[in-house]
Amino acid sequence: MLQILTPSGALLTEEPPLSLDLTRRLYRAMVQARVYDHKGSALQRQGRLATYAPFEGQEAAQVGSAAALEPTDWMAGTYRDAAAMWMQGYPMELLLAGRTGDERGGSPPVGVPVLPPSITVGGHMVHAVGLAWGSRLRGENRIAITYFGDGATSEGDFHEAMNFAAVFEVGCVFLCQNNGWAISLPVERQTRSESIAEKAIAYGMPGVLVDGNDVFAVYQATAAAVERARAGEGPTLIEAVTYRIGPHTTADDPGRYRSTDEAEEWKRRDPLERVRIYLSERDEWSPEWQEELEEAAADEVDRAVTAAEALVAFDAADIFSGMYADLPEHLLAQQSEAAGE
Amino acid sequence: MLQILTPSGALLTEEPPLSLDLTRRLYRAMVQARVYDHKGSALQRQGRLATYAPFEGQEAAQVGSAAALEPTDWMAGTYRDAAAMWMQGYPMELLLAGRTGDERGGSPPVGVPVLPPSITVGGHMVHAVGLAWGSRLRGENRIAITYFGDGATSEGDFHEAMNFAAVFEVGCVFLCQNNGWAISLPVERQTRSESIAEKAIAYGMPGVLVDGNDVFAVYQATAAAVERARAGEGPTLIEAVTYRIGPHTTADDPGRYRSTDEAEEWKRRDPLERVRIYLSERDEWSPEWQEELEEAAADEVDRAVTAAEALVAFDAADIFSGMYADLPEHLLAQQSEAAGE
Amino acid sequence: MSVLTVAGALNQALGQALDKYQEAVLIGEDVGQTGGVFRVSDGLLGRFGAERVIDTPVAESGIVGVALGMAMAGLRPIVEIQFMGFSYPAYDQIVSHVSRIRNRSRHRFTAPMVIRLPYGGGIGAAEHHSESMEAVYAHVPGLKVVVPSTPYDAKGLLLAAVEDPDPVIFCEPIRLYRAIKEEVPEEWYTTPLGSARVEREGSDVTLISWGAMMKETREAAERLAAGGVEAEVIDLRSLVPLDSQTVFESVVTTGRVVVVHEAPRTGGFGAELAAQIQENCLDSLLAPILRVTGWDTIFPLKRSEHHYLPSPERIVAAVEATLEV
Amino acid sequence: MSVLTVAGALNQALGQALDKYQEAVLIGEDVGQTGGVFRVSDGLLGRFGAERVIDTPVAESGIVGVALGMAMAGLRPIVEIQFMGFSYPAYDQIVSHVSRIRNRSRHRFTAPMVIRLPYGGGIGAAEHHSESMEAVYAHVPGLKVVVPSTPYDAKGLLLAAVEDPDPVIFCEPIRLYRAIKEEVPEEWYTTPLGSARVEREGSDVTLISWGAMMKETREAAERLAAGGVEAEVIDLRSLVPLDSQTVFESVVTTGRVVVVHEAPRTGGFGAELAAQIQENCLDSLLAPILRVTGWDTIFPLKRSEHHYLPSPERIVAAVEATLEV
Ligand SMILES: Cc1ncc(C[n+]2csc(CCOP(=O)(O)OP(=O)(O)O)c2C)c(N)n1
Ligand SMILES: Cc1ncc(C[n+]2csc(CCOP(=O)(O)OP(=O)(O)O)c2C)c(N)n1
Ligand SMILES: [Mg+2]
Ligand SMILES: [Mg+2]
Repeated sequence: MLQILTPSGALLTEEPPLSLDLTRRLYRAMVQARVYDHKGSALQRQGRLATYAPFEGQEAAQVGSAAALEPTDWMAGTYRDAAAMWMQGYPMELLLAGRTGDERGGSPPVGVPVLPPSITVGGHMVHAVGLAWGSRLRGENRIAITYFGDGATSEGDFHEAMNFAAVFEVGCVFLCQNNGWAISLPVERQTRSESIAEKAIAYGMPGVLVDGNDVFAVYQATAAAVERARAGEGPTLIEAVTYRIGPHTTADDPGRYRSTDEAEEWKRRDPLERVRIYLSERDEWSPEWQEELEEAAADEVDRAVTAAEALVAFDAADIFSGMYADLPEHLLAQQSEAAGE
Repeated sequence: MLQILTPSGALLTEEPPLSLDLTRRLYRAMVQARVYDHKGSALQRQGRLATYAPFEGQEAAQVGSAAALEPTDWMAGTYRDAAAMWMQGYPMELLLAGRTGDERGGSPPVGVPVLPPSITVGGHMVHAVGLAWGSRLRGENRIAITYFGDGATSEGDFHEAMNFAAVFEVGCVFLCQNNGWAISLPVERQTRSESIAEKAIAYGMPGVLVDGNDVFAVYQATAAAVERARAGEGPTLIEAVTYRIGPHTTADDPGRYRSTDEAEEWKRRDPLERVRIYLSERDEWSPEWQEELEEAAADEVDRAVTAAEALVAFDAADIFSGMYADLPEHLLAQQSEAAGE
Repeated sequence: MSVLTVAGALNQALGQALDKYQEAVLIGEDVGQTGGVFRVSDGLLGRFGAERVIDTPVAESGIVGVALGMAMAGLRPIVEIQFMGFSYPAYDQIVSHVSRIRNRSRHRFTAPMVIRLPYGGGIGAAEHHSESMEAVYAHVPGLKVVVPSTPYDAKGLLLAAVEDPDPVIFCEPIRLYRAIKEEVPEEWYTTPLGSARVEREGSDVTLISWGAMMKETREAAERLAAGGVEAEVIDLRSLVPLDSQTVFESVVTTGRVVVVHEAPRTGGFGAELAAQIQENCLDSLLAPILRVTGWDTIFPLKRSEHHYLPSPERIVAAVEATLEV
Repeated sequence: MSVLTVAGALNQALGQALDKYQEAVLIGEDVGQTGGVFRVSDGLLGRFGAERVIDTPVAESGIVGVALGMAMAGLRPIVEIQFMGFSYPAYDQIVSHVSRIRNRSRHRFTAPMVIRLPYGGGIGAAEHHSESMEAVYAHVPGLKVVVPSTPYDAKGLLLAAVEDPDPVIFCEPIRLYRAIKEEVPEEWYTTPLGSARVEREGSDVTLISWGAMMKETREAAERLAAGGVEAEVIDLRSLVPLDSQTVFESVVTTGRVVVVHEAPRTGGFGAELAAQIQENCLDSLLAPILRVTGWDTIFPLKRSEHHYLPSPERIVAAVEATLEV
């Protein structure tokens, strides 16, 4: 398992893979993610968001991997991948709008190469393969990354996506956040393979196992996979080993299936803390800076929440208007009927 | 790749894995298969069978593996697995009846633990897993074997079947006949894995690569997998490397996608010939015996064809009567309507 | 007798089915340890153990296909797919194999299994969690399709489905899981598949619905009664087999029909009802049969659900339209 | 102009589509090297190369899902699934993603793609090779569903489907691939999706059908004419969008309707037609709308196909029944 920065902040390589500057930027992004995540659960409790899927503990896996992309690279992630998505340009307010139950949350601005979060488990990986392949056929220099969980590896579509990507040497990076659980099923009962990374062998594809809580390791592994993809050498599977500290969603009660010890144990491998120590030891972190970051992060989330909540609710006609480029007659008639005309 | 008997009939182990007696029986079964197969294509040309899927070249893979089973073990194979199926008790006349386009071909006698041949690619492997698992829950000492092709390994259902079997340690043997082709797609473009056997790693399952034209090797590998399954130690994937000498079906024209050289090359690795040499060198084969076998085989096929063709065609009411245990009213009404009542 | 919700009645029925049939198993994602995302199988893992209450990997096609294999081996699997919207990955197994193995093998192998599909909207869920696609199962020969709307029927229909020798698609209205309570007998009883229930008698118009939409239909009937219009309300309970007789008998008396369903209109099961009614009762029809349905759109997210779901108002308006003819 | 079969017209259309749209690709099992199991894409690999005519592994969900990704990246994929019966493994991709990506992203990502499904029985094929399940696609909001029955329309509708900015399920009647020939213009032309074709005028009864069943319907109309009954014959060509207007106009004149389809009766698209016709033309109906359809059974194997497929005799008998009312 690739590890570069230990939980106690020690560097295992001679040279760090990232400049201090970039390290600070990624740390900032992880703080942003942590603040967003806590706020998400809080807003759900207040009834302002529908069910929310927390990702505390997975910040490094998302931030480290997304940081290795070019701005035009495609991304297809899940309901739990907010940080990766906004790093690739998906506006935070749209992610929140989606969670308030507004379709406009699925519509990033033109130029943002990120699909709306996948709600079905497993179905979006084939799309990422098609996006990268399609761009290659168009002569564009774009690769794709797709995020998914340990549970998703059991779906048939995972298999078909991996196989297509390998057979056609598609520039697609498969980034599995193995967070230990798929709702109540632990990964040991999801699969008997030694690791998820090892599943790559079945497709003749490189598989890389990384400490998913080590932003350096995740960045380095992803950068290598992205380079390989961009060079036309085909796909890579990366397994980022991490842990879902919170419940599956705000509707879930982890007490039914796991002990709190487990989460406590994983909190000692926190992805933020090790970077904090690393920066701090190099005089690049201070309590004041931390406060500054947290405040800025909270402001950003507040701004996004305000923007999301400012969206005027759809009227009845709007639920029709996204259905086709041109509404056929029967839908126009239903639209009038719905609008009470 | 496990090989015990070379194409020229040389034994690579000190002791043969099978007695001479059993070897003679398996040779007889392979002759039966070859005769059946040629007859199948001929009957189709005469318009007496619907499309027929030849399996010349794959006799050892089917006969060697089926020989390793107990009579109560479950079997779920495909349209190309006639020899395996009748070895496990499926009456030859029913396989032929199916090919004449008669539903009764799908209905083996009670006690024959063989599903009707799967026509969809990939869908039946999960059934084999369920059969073995179900029997285990019922306390029966039965395992299952499922036959499928190289093409089927690309379907999502292959993945799900393998994963379920591994996770729940189901006594299921996955026997892939890699015959080089899925209609017009060569196996090199079906997958990028080094072998199909290697795909087992993705499920934490043993994977075994055998010379599929070597009946000794196939028998030995299957016997080991069956033993493992029966001992409750879980599933095994076996890749039997072989070749489809004929067309995909009688409707197919292989000239469109492969050279005849390839088939000629494979004919030199014929599964029957090497056993013939082996037996002959031990004075267990003679031209007279060969003639006897071929005649008996032809008689058996003729008998089966006669029986299949003797089935009186369904009348209209019969196409309803297989639908439910008790036909609901709307079907009874339709049945009368169809019968012109 | 105890007073139970739909979820409670289903839980009791599942327990009794596992009790009575040693060969019954419950299989699905998160059905064991957590008791299912809707807690419908709460407590069953503890009572029956992990051999019979099986938490599976996330693979719907595998779940259904493996359960079919179990059924052919002599078990009586009860499958839970977490939401109807996640049954589509299993559509091939259901349509190509579950519904066909009996006919394919001329009764030699059968599929005595139940596939439970929580369905329908109105709980502000994410996309794919609010599907009402019962029609794409009702069109498949070899299946039965059942939809309870009350705690009493939920138990009776589920036990009948478990007893049934053929595969049953069992649609559970999510919105009603805990919305209503009623007395449910402790003992084993079955509600026959293929018998509709006339929930309310009336002679002015026939309202036909099933599942979650029974609530709105019932409410509409009450409002109509307040205005002096007596609606007969039929809860189909089972789409396949369909109790056409009960429907026709009502239509012959009322001459006016409104069908209510949550599914999109085009090709919804309401079309089948209209087709059968006009074929059998044309002379009795005083007005066209109207359909009050979900629109031919994707089921909207939380903020717009109310624009989609048929409301008592829409039902009343449709009835008034048929009365004007 | 050349005289072409349906297969020939489709082949020409595919070639022209790949010619005109640099972003068009053809993707499926055996579509390249062999030209497809029905040879509909014969010669296209040679003309357009393996980058644009793509032979895939055996994985229908993957084919459709990857094609959707390509579509979102700006391509215009034309997918071939070998037989409609093998589209069910891709049902989830079609229903959950292809049909929805436009609405999910409010037009930001779209699926301008065609999914070609050879369908229908009558060629003595094995199980799963004779499906007519167009209704399970017609019920899915966001899709269009098209079924040509002649060489001319096959080309025109396919080119319209390729031009269409939304996903089109394109059902190709296997039995008619080589059964009829007619003159087909060389140049690019489109037949608008959502316009039915009145193939024969008549005032006594309206016969409505589509795809393969047009052959039997046409034959029935001829036999009826011989007996002095003038049937108006409508080829729907497109189920979604549906040209209801053309249907209603005919029904208003004839007052009698027989719908013919090969799919099972319950929940088939004939039900939707009956529902719409009675809703809009009840006063004009002189007799119940009858449906002549496949039975609610599995499509039988070769020896029994004739028991299942609607025949001209059954259509004529239904017409006679409506005339007796
Ligand atoms: C096709 C499908 N099946 C089931 C579900 C219900 N479901 C939502 S999340 C989830 C678990 C996914 O686990 P994993 O892939 O590990 O991702 P994580 O939630 O841990 O991030 C399940 C079963 C779904 N959304 N889609
Ligand atoms: C689900 C499905 N997709 C496609 C087909 C059409 N088809 C029939 S056989 C075949 C190739 C299968 O190849 P393989 O698994 O290698 O088996 P083989 O025919 O070589 O024995 C295909 C694509 C099918 N029957 N079922
Ligand atoms: Mg997980
Ligand atoms: Mg093969």
